[in-house]
Amino acid sequence: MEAVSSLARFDSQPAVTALAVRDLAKTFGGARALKGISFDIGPGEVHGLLGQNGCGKSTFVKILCGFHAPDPGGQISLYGEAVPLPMAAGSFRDLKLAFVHQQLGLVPSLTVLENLRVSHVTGRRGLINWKAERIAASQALGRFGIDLDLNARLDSLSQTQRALLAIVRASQDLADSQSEGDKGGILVLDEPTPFLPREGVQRLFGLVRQLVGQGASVLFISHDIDEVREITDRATVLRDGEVTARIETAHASHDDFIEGIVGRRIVRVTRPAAARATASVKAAVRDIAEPGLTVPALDIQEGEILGLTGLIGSGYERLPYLLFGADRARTGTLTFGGQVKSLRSMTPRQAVADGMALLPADRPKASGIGSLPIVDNLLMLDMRRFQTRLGLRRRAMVEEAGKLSTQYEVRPNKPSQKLSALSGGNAQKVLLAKWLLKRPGLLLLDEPTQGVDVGARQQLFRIVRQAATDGAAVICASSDFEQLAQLCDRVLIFARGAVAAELIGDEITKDHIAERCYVESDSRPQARIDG
Amino acid sequence: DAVSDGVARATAVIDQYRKLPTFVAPGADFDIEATAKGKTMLSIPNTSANQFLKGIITREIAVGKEIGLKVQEWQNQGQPSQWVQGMDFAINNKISIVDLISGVNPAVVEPQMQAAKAAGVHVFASHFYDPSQPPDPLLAGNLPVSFYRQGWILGNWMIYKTGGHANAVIVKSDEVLPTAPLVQGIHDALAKNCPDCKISAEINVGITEWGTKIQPSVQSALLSHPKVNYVIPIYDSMSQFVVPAVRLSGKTGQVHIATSNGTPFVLDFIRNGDVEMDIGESLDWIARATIDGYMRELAGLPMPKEIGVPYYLFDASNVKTAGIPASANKGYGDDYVAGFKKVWEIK
Amino acid sequence: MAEPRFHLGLFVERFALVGAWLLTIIVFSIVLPGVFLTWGNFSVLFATQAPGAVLALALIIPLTAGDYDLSVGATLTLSAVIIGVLNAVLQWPVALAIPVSLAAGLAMGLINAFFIVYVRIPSLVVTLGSASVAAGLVQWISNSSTISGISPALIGVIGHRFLGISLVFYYVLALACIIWIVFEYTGLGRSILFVGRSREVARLSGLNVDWIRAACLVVSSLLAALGGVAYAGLLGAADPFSGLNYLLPAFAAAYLGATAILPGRFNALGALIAVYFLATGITGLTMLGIPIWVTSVFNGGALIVAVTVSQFARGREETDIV
Amino acid sequence: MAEPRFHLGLFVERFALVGAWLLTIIVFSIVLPGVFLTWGNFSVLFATQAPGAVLALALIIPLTAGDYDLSVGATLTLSAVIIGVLNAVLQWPVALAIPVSLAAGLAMGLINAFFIVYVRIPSLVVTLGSASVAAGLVQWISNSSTISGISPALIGVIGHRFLGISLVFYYVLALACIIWIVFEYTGLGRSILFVGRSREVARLSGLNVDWIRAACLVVSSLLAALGGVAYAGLLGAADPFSGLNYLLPAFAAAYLGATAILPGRFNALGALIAVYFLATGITGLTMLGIPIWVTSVFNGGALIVAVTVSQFARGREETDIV
Ligand SMILES: Nc1ncnc2c1ncn2[C@@H]1O[C@H](COP(=O)(O)OP(=O)(O)OP(=O)(O)O)[C@@H](O)[C@H]1O
Ligand SMILES: Nc1ncnc2c1ncn2[C@@H]1O[C@H](COP(=O)(O)OP(=O)(O)OP(=O)(O)O)[C@@H](O)[C@H]1O
Ligand SMILES: [Mg+2]
Ligand SMILES: [Mg+2]
Repeated sequence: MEAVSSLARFDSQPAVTALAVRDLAKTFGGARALKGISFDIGPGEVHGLLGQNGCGKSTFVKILCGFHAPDPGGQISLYGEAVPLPMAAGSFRDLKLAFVHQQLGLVPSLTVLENLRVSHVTGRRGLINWKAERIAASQALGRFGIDLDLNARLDSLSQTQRALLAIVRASQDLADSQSEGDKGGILVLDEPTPFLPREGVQRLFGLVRQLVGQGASVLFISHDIDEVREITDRATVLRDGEVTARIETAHASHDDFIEGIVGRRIVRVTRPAAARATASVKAAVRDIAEPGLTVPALDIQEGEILGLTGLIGSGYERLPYLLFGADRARTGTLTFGGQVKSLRSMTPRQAVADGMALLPADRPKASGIGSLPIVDNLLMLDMRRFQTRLGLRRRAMVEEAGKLSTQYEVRPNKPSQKLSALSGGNAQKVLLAKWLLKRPGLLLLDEPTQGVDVGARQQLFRIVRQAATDGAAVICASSDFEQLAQLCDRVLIFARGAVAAELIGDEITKDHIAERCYVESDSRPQARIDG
Repeated sequence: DAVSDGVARATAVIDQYRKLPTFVAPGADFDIEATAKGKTMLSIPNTSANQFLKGIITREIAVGKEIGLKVQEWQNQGQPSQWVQGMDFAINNKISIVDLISGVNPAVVEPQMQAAKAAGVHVFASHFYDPSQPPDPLLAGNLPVSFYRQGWILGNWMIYKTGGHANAVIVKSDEVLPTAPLVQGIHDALAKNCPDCKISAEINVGITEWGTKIQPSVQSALLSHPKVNYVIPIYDSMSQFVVPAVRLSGKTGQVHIATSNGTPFVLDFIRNGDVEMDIGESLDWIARATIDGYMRELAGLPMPKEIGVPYYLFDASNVKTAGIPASANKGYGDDYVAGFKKVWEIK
Repeated sequence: MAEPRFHLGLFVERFALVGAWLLTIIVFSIVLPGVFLTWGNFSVLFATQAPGAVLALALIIPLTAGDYDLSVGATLTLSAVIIGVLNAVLQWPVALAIPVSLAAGLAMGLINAFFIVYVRIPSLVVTLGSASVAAGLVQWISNSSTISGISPALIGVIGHRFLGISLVFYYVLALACIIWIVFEYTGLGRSILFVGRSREVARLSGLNVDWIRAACLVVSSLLAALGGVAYAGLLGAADPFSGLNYLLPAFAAAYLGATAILPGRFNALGALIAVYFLATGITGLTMLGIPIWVTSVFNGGALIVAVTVSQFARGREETDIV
Repeated sequence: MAEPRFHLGLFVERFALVGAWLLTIIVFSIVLPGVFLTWGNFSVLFATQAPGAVLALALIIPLTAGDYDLSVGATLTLSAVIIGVLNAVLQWPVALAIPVSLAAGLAMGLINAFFIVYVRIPSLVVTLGSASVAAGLVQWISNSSTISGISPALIGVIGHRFLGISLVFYYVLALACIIWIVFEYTGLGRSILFVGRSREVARLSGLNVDWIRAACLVVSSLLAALGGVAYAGLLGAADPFSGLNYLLPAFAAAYLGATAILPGRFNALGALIAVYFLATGITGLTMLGIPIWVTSVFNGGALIVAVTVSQFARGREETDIV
C-alpha cells in the first residue's frame, strides 16, 4: 500500500528521478542525526550534499549502503522503485550503487588486490581465479594511471593512494553492476577529496563527467565550495539533520553557498601582511637524505606558518612524521629549543617532551581513540594538570573538556560521549584541540582541516594562527591549496622528493600554488597521475 | 629351576585372591547405633569426579542411614582450596567426623587439621595410607590399606600368566601417596619370583594430564620396546587411555593390561576383552569398614590396624558376576553385610 | 606490475615450521635408530593426533572471522560422550547416535552465535561460559566416568587402516584441504577474512557480518562435534575430561600454523603441520624415556621458538593476528 | 554541559552484578537457614578465594593494556611450589624463600615481555607457551607431588584471622583498591588504557608504549607470584596443579567484572565482586550437596547471564573489550 501511494507521489513529478528520498530520519540513542530529509537526484545529475560537520551527510550515505537502519517511516526510491528499508546487506550492488566512504572503507591489513576486488571476490559463487582478479585489478588501476604493487599491504600506502584506490574501486564496481545498454546507477562520494592533490581531483571530476555522460548519477559530498561549484548541477544543504536549502549551482555564487551552509556570512582569516623580519629561527632542519626525500636545509621562524605541498609522490607529506620521530629517519638533524637532535634517534616521546606536536592525517588509526570518551582524547596529553595528590580530578576534566568543545565548536558538546560518535569533522576539531592545549613550540600538521566544514575551518585557522602569534612555528602539510593560501606565510612546493619552489607573502594564492605544482613536476618525465 | 619355582610361588599368590572373599570381624561386637546417635560425618573426596570415591561415599550415605549417622559429601573439583573450605565448613557447623576418603592428603590442609583438632572435630583418613607409611599426627584415626599388596598381586599376575617372562611398562602417578608402595610391590614380586622378568619403562603422569599424556606415552613406549608384553596402569581409571594406545600401536593380542581398583567401566573393558585383569575391592565393603572403624574410635574401642577389605581378582572367567554393565558392589558375595550387622549388634 | 619473485625472508618465513619439523624428525631418527623413523610409529602418530588436528582446524575458522571459540574442547567431549551413552549404554545404533551428537554440536554453535553476535558479548566470555556449561552436562550424562563398549562399526569407520594409517587421518587431511580451498579460493573464505580484519569495513562493503560470524561459530562447533565422533571411534570409548586437554594444544597449533605457509593468516595447512610438528617432538622425547615434564617444556618452548624464528624472518613486524 | 543525571539503564548496568550477588546470598540464606549466612562461612569464602582474586586482579592489568596473560596460573603454581621446595624441603627460612619465588615471577614477566613486546609475538601465543614451560618446570621441581610442611610463620602472616577473616583477604582488598586508584585516578592508569585502546595513538602522543606494555606484563606476573605466596600460606602446602584451575575462573571474573561498576572497562572492583559472586554461588550449591556438575553449569551460566543482563541494559551495544 505504501509503495503505491509513494509511487503516485513520484509520478506526479515531471521526469523520473534516479534517487528519491522522502522523510528519511535516523536516531542514535535519543539524538536525531537526520530529522526527515527529502530530496531527489535526476538521472545524469551530479548532486551535491552539503552542510556543516555533523549535519548528517555520512549518516545518509550509511543508510543508503545498508549500514545503518533508518527510523521507520522514511522512503528511498531508485528509478521509481521503492527500496525496502532497512536495506539487506550487499543489496546496494544489485541496485547499482557504489560508494566511496568518508573513511574510505578499506582494510589496512589486507593487500591492495584484496581491497580492490572485495566485491567481486566475496560475491563469487565458484572458485576464485586469482590470476584473472590480478589482471582485472591491474587494468582498473592502469586506466587511472596508478601504479601500485598489488601484493602491498594497504597500510603501506599513503592516504592519497588509499583515496585513489577507493575511487577506482567504486567506479569499477559501478561499471560492473551496469549491464550493456543500461548505464544508470549512482556513485556516492563522501568527501573523497581531502587527500587528493589538485590533479587527482581533476581526474576524479573527469571520471564523474564520463559517468554522467553515460547516464549515471553522482552524489558528491565535500566541504570545498569551489569543487562543489565546479562539478555539481544542483545541491541540497543539510543543517542539524534537516534540509535547509536547495541550490541550483549555475545560479549561485561562492558566498551564496557559504551562506546556505553556515547560515551567515563568514569572516575569512587573513594572513598578516608579511612575516616579521625580526623573528628568530625557531626550528632548523638539516641534511635529510632519505630515499625519496631530500631536505638539505630548512628554517622555520618563530610565529611562522610554513606550508608544504606538491603532487602525489613528491614526498612532502613525510616530513612532519620524520621530524616527529613517528617514522624512522636515517639521516638529518633538527635544531629546536636550543638543541641539535639527530632524527635517527628521534622518538615521538622525545618530540612531545621537547614541545613538538603532530596531528596525523590518519585519524582513526593514528590520531584519535574512537572507543574512549571525548574528554580522554582531548586531555590525553594534559593529564598532569588534573593530577592532585589525591588523584585525577575527573569532574574538573569533564568541565574543562566542555569549555574547550565550545571554543572549538565541537557539536554535539558531550565530553563523556565516545569520540567515535562524533562526525568526521568534529572529531578532527577535538584532536587539533588536544595538541594545541600543549602550547607546542613546533606544531606539525598533516591535512589539519580534513573534513572540517567551511564555517568551523575559519575557526581552526584562527586558532592555529593564534598559536603562531603566541610564538609557535607551524608546519602544515596539505594538498588543499585554498587552505594553504589562507593560512600560510610561506609555502614550499615539492617535486620528486625535494623542495622545488618557495612562495612567500602575496605570491601565495590558490591558483599560484596549483600552477607551480604543475610547472615543477612537468619539468621532468611525468609521474604517476596523468592522463 | 628358579624360573618354575617362581612361577609356582606366583600361582599360589594368585589362587589366594581368586577365591570369593570372606568376612573377618574387625574387632569385638559393639552397639553402633548408640555410638552414631546425634553424630554427623562430612566426607571429603579427593575430587567428586572420581567414580571410585563417589561410589564409596554413596554407600557411606546409605550405611549411615542404616545406623543413624548423618553423612554428607563435600562436593569438589579436586582443588585444595575447596578441601580447605570443606574442613572449615565442618568446623563452623560442628560436624563430628571429617572423613578424608582415599585421596585428600591431611598434610595439604594442615592449618585446618589443627583448627579441627582444637574444635573437637575428629578427622579420619581411610583407604589412603599404606600400613608402612606414618599417618599425619593430627589425625584422630587412620584406616590404611595395603597398596603394596596390590602391587605384589599385579607383579605375580604377570609372572603367572607369562610363565616367568613378563616384560612390563608401568604407568603411575608419583604425586599420589599410595603409588610408591604399590610400585614397590610390583618390583618386589618380580625380584623375588621371576629372574627373567623385567620392567622396560615406568611412565609417570600427573593425574590432571592422564587424558593427554598417557596415550601417547604408552604408544611410544610400546613402539620403542617391541618385546613388552604387559602394560600395568596401576590405577584402573588410567586404562581407558592405555587400551586405545595398545590397539593403535597394533599390539592387540601381544600386550596385555592388568590393573587394580575394580572400577565398573574397567570391568566392562574386561568383558569386551580389552583388559585382562583388574584387582577389585567392594566399595560397599569399604564404606562399611570405614564407618565401622570410625565408630569404634568414637566408642573408645581400638581401631583395626588395616581397613580389612579383601582383594578379589576379576578376569574374563568371573567378570560377569559383577553385572552387565558392571556395578561397583556386585560380585563380592554378601556375607560381609550380614557379618557387619552382627558385629554392629543390629537386629 | 612486477611479478612476485623468490624472496629469501619470505621463503624462510613460510617454511620455517616445515623445516623445524623435518629437523625434529632427523634428530630423533639419529638418536633413536630403527625405532623412531618407522612406518608404525608415524602411522600411530598420524591417527592419534587426529582429534587434536580437527580441533585446531575448527578453531581457525572463527579465529579468521575474529572470534575466539574456547568451547571446542568441551564440544568435542560432549559429542564423544553422547555417542558413548547412546551407543554403548542405551544400545542405539551408531548411525542414530552420530546425528544426535552432531545436533549437540550444532546447538552449541547456535548458542555461542546467539550470545556473541546477537547479544554482542565478547566471544572469549561466551565460549568460556558455554564450555563450562557443556563440561557440566558432560559430567552429568556420563556420570563422570569413561563409557566404553562403543560399537565396532564406528571403530572400523574411524580406525580401519589404509596404507597402515587409520582412516581418520585421511578424513582430517581432506578436511584441511577443504578449509584451505574455501579460505583461499572462494568468495565465502575471503568474506570471512574481511569480516575478521575489519567488521566495519566488511559491513560497508555489503557483507552480512552477523551471518558470517554466526556461521563460522556454528561450523566450528560442528567440526568439534565431528572431532568427538573421531575421538570416540579412535578410542572405542568416551571419557569426560580429555577434550579439554586438547584445547590449549589446538590453540597453540592454530597460532603456530599462522606463522607458516601463509604467514600472518590462520591457515589450515599451517595448523595441520603445527599439530604434527608438536606431536612428533613429544613422541620422540617420550621414546627417549625423558620425564613427562620435559614434554610440557618442549610444547611451550617449541611454540615460542618457532614463532620467534618466523618473526625474525619478517623483521619483527607487528603481526595481524591477535 | 548538562550534569550527568541518574540514568536507570546505566545504573542497572553498573550494579547488575552486585544485585546478582545479593540475590544469590538471599536465596541460599533462605534455602540453608543458619548454615549459609554465617560469619564463619563467609570468612572462609573470603579467604579461600583470595588466590583466585589475586589472579583476576593480575589479569586485568595487561588486559587493560591490550595483552592477554594466560601464564598467570602457571606462575602462581611456580611461586607456590618454589616456596614449598625451599622452605619445606630444603628448610630455608620463609623470608628467603619468598624473594626467590617473587624473582621467579619477575623472570616469567620479563620473558613474556621480551617475546611479546620486543619480538612482537601475539601475547596469547607467548603466554600459552610460557605457561606450558612453567608447568613443566613445576612438575620437575615438585616431582609432580604436593609439598606440605610449609613454615607456620608464613601460615600466620597469611592465615592469621582479624575479625574472623584471614589476613590474606585484607591484602587482596588493599590490592584491589590500589589497582582501582591507579587505573582511575592516576595518569599512569590512563596511559595504560590509552595503550590498550590504540597503540599507535598512544605512541604518537609520546607514551612509551613498549615500556608500558612490558611493565604491565611484569606486574601481572609479579602479582601472580604473590598469589602463589598467598596460596602456599593459606594451605600450608603447595600442589603442582591447582594454579591452572584458577586460570579460567579468573579470566571469567575479569571479563564479568568488566560489565560492572565501570562497564566496558576491566576494573578491579568489578573483578573482585565477580570472583566472590561466582564463589558464593558455588559454595551454596556445595552446601546443598548438589552434584558437582551443577556447579560447572552454574559457573558458565552465571557468567553468560550476568553479562547478558548488562548488555541488554546498555541496549546491546558493541563492547570495547575483546
Ligand atoms: N554511531 C553513532 N552513534 C551516535 N551518534 C552518531 C553516530 N554516528 C554519527 N552520529 C551523530 O550523527 C550526527 C551526524 O553525523 P554524520 O557523520 O552524518 O555527519 P556528517 O554530516 O557526515 O559530518 P562531517 O562533515 O563532519 O563528516 C552527528 O551529530 C554525529 O555525532
Ligand atoms: N590473497 C592474495 N593476495 C594477493 N595475491 C594473491 C592472493 N592469492 C593469490 N594471489 C596471487 O595471484 C596469482 C595467481 O594465483 P594462483 O594461486 O591462482 O596461481 P596459479 O593459477 O596457480 O598460477 P601459476 O601456478 O601459473 O603461478 C599469484 O601471483 C598469487 O601470488
Ligand atoms: Mg561525514
Ligand atoms: Mg584536497
